[in-house]
Amino acid sequence: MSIYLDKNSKVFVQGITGSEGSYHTGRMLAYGTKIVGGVTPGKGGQKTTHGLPVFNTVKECIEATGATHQCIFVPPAGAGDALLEAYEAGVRFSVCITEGVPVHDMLKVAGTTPGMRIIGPNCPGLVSPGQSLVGIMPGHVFKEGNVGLISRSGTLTYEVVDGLTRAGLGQSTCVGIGGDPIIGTTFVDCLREFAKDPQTKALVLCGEIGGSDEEEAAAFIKQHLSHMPIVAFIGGRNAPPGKSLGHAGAIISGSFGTPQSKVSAFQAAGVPVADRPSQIPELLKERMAARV
Amino acid sequence: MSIYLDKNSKVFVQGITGSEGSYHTGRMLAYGTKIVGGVTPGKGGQKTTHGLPVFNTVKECIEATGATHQCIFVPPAGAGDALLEAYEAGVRFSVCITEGVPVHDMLKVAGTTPGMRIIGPNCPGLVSPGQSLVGIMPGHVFKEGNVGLISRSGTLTYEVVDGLTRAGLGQSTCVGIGGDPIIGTTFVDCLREFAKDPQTKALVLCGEIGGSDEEEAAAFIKQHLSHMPIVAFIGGRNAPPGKSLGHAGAIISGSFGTPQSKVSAFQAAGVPVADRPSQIPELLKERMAARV
Amino acid sequence: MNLMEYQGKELFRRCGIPVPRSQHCKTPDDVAAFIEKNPGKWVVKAQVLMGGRGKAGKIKFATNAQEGRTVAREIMATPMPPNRQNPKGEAINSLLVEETVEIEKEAYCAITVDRATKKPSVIVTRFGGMDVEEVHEQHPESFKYHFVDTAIGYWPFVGRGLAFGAELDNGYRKQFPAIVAGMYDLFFRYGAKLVEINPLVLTKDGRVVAADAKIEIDDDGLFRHPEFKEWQAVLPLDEDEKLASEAGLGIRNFRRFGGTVGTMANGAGLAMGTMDAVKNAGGEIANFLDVGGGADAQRVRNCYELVVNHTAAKVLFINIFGGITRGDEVAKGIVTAMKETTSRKIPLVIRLTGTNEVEGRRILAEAGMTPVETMDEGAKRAVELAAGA
Amino acid sequence: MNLMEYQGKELFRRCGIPVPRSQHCKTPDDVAAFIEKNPGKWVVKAQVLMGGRGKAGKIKFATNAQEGRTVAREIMATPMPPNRQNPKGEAINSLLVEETVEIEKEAYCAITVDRATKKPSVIVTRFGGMDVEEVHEQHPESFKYHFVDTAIGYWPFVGRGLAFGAELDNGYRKQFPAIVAGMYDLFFRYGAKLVEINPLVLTKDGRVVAADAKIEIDDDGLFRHPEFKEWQAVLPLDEDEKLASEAGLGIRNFRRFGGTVGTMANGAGLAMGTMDAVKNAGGEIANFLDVGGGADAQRVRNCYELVVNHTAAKVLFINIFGGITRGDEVAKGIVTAMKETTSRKIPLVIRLTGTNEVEGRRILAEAGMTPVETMDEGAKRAVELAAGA
Repeated sequence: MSIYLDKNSKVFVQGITGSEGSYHTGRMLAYGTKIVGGVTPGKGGQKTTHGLPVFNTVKECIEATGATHQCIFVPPAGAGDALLEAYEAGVRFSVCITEGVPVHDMLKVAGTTPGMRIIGPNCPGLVSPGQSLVGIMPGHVFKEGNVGLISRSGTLTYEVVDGLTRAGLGQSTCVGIGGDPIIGTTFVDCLREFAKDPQTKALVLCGEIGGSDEEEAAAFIKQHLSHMPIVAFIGGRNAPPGKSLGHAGAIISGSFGTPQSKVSAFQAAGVPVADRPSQIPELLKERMAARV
Repeated sequence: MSIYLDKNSKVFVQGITGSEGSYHTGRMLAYGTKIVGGVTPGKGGQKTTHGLPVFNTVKECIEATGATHQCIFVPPAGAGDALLEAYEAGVRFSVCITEGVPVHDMLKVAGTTPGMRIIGPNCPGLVSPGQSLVGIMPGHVFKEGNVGLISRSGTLTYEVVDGLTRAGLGQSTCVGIGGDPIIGTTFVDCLREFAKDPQTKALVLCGEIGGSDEEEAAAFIKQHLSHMPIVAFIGGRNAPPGKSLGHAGAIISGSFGTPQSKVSAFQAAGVPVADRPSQIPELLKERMAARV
Repeated sequence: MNLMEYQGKELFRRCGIPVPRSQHCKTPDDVAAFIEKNPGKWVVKAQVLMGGRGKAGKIKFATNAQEGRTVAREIMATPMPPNRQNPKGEAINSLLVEETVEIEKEAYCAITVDRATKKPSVIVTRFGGMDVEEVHEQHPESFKYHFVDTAIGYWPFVGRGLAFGAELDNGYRKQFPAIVAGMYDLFFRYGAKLVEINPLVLTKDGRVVAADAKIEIDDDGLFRHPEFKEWQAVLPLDEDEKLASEAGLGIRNFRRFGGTVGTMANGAGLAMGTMDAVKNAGGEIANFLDVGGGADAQRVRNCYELVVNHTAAKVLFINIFGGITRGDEVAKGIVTAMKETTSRKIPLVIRLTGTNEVEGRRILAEAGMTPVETMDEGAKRAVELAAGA
Repeated sequence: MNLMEYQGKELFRRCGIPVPRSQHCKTPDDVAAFIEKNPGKWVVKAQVLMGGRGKAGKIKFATNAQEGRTVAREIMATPMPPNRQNPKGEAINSLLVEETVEIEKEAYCAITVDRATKKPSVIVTRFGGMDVEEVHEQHPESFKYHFVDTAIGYWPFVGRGLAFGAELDNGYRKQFPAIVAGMYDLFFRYGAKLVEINPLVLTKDGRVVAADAKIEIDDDGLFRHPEFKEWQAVLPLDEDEKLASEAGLGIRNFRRFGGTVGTMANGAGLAMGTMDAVKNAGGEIANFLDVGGGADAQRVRNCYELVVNHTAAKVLFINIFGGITRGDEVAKGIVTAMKETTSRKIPLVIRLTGTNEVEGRRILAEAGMTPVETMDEGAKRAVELAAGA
């Protein structure tokens, strides 16, 4: 097993004839992902360079192909529209790669798509190694195994996975949830799934400064996953202080999202926090050994 | 039993200190309705002339009183707001008496309050005779019994009920659903409830020209309620042709809502259509006798 | 409240819906002066609420100032021809002078309120430029609908899906979603019950423009739009609407039918039922009149005088079943109105029941009026009186 | 994009949020001329993005033209005092001359994006007119929140409930829901991430007005608002933002720290991780630099020159883990950039892996560059080179 995605998941690509969409469709196919078609309005009836059917609308696409999983490569102005088109057509799993989606589009989408699992936006997608890859991650760094991974960062995720794989720690599913202010899937959402997945025996969480997702994840772990070996990492502990996002936001979240508050939260949940990505494999092995 | 409303339903009134709200609260109390309080922003902490507590917000009101049923007497501009305030506070049954609510407010309300039963707007409310009356209906014309009644009209409903009562036909619940373009509860919604109500042994439907609610009700009856004695009446068969509501609306509904299309639909469902309100009791008695 | 074409197109402009360049003119001289300054091919269109302008010869072309003045005079010379709802036709008080567009294709698009789904409905067909009822008879399968989820609102995929589904010419595709977005914006921003573009023209040079505009604003939402007051003032009312308005009633609360039995009731449903009862009793109806909720003396007097002075009624059947309306107040209203009115007297048949009926009947009795018991009885009595009078 | 007070208040006006009468002025003479024509009690406020204007003496009062000119000169004479983020302070290029209001009460109201609930959050406290962080420390219980369901949108009951909940003075109650409606309208219409009024003043004559305006617009939504271009042009960028912008990067993609190890990586997460690695290896970071997704030769060259010419870097650690970024393209970019740049040369430490890494490494090898294997190794080498250089 794995979460969200397995070898039978039928995937379609929105924006399949664009340069990024087309390129990454090829790479996903090469990985073994079951891509069954794509959508580009106005190019319905054509075939992609990979020989996949192109449709004008999501509705036509899923009716013809039976696809259930969507991957979005459309420009920022169209990403919210693509998500809602898919939602109204009945799609309930969507990965939005697009960077720069207006936050208000995501506010609207998040508030009006109950029951839809959205990964991202501004994320690298997810991989269930050996089964399926949806997104833009470099497939060759992954290896099938028992470690689940959740990460807010894109490129840093690859770094961490690379380290796990080199250390012989394969993965069940790796989810890049994205770093935008409003994302469809949080740490806790993923933790709930991993908690139900028999393949997953250990977890790695890659957080970042800002927001309070890590604190919430730590609280969830403390309550529901204290039996599982888990290691965390917080990126950006030497990051520049950005321009203030406004006092109001910080006050609301009840947290200024400092690295320290996140580290403390994880430690309080019994989760060690690695100082650098390269420490993660050994820390995880220690935890796994301790439980056996 | 009865539908929607019984002697235990705890009711609060929004706009309770306004002249209409206050007057009809008194009449409802006199009927025996369990009114437990009301809302008028800015008058929280006061008591009404009937000695009921007044609150600033719906949330405070239902927390303090345990009320579950709402009755709205606020001006048209505030009716949508009152419905949504109640919805967010957790109220799931609301009767909106207000006439002249902008149709766009109701479009928004109808689309965003899943699970809430709204009667109206622009309706006289409902009565479960002998138990509870919510709205502006004249209580003395009703009598407890086994006939369920659904009506799009206000004053015409009283006419029909008066006739039933004089003929010895008491009622289980009488619902005035209102005649606005967008209403919370349709004939079919009520039929579904009556179908489940053991007290209700017969039904009267008072329709009007326009729209296609009656046609849908007839189709529902044909499929689910063919065992029940039912009589219909269509008001306005000599009504003036109003200014056109636009071709588009008529085309969509698939029906111009003529009296004839409604009469035919009911007849096709085996439901006799009375020529005038005064015929309803005898027609209903005939149907009831035929089934026994 | 229905808007005229030039008003509708003004709202289109505000909402980003492309329309041909145009000028609203009140006189033939204005038309001539405008064309003088703006040479080109222009179309001059009567600004009226009634349909069928083309067939009535109220849309004409002009290529120079003199021609513009001539066609404008021709158009304004006679009112729109009468129909059942407008037995006197409709006077033409202004014109829209509009750039002519080279038509490649004509489509139809509307947004309206769908009662059954309780949602705004977007309707498209590739057959535009003709009467939509005709299209519906000839090409019913050409209509495509989308019921918009008001929680989600309008997003471009809706327009895109409709353009594909209705098989609009490919030239429409890119501009269509934004045009529907503008229509939806207008629909909500101004509280419209109908926003209709017929035809939505694809021009030979690849633009998509709204060549006509039909908009109905929800009267109940007008209080949020004081900016419409000015337009409201210039909109033509038919005779019945004018009379209703002068009597302080809603413009839809009164309508005449030419018979001899006047009616007056509280609530549209009962008012219609009262007419049905008169018909059933063999009488000819003089009018429909819904006196509304709070029927005080002034209101009752106005309604009485409206019927007496403006219909052929020989008797007035007043039918009140009190709910929100209180019987005692109506009774007081009737008594005072009959005392104060300076119009001629016709016999009243009064039926008064419902809320506070006992007190109401007492007040009437003290004034020497005896109400009847039921609606049917009242209708019968009224018909007899009308026949005997 | 943060707006200045006068810009924010212009949006307030468009959205129906009451603000005091005011005039935006660019010179002391403009101030004097305006007060000359409009006698009264005026307050003159520096228009800057930095906070703390009052404490810095950049808000002054004037009751006649001469006084207006004098205080305007005083305010504009020196920039805002520097702080950590703005080490040079901020120049004062314009002023807002505003009607003084008689303050009865001051409250605080804001709408912002709440990450946890994924909803717009309306925040109110009855303690306005002071630093909101201070209020949060002293009166944390005074804050009341409402998370708006975006499907339902803002309705007056939200504002009403907050006014009662936050125990705003009774004078606020009637006007408050409409003011929050205006803020919510602004929030969505212009794609704001923050709309803040502090203080929201209840005046002695019973009006409620926004005495200040703080608005942050979502940069990702700016493409929908070409009308902001003009304002964007006059907004001050700090030095780092200016440099990033000139190099064709997003204004948040570059920041300097004064150390000797330059960094450049693809993706903010990896860029932060790269800095962490340098720190862990005992080095001092020269800069943060996220090269972004598509790193072509021109982009790489710009980034290289940005680090070489504007930081104290003695070495540049380039750390690329390809995903959407393709290793071969970055490699080509690095080779071409180093060939073409006219700036001085500093040693590069390159780590290149991920998508198309084999091809990328080949390209680097052909140009005589040998990439390191891991991030830690690269950081170590870079720190050594910086120390040895």
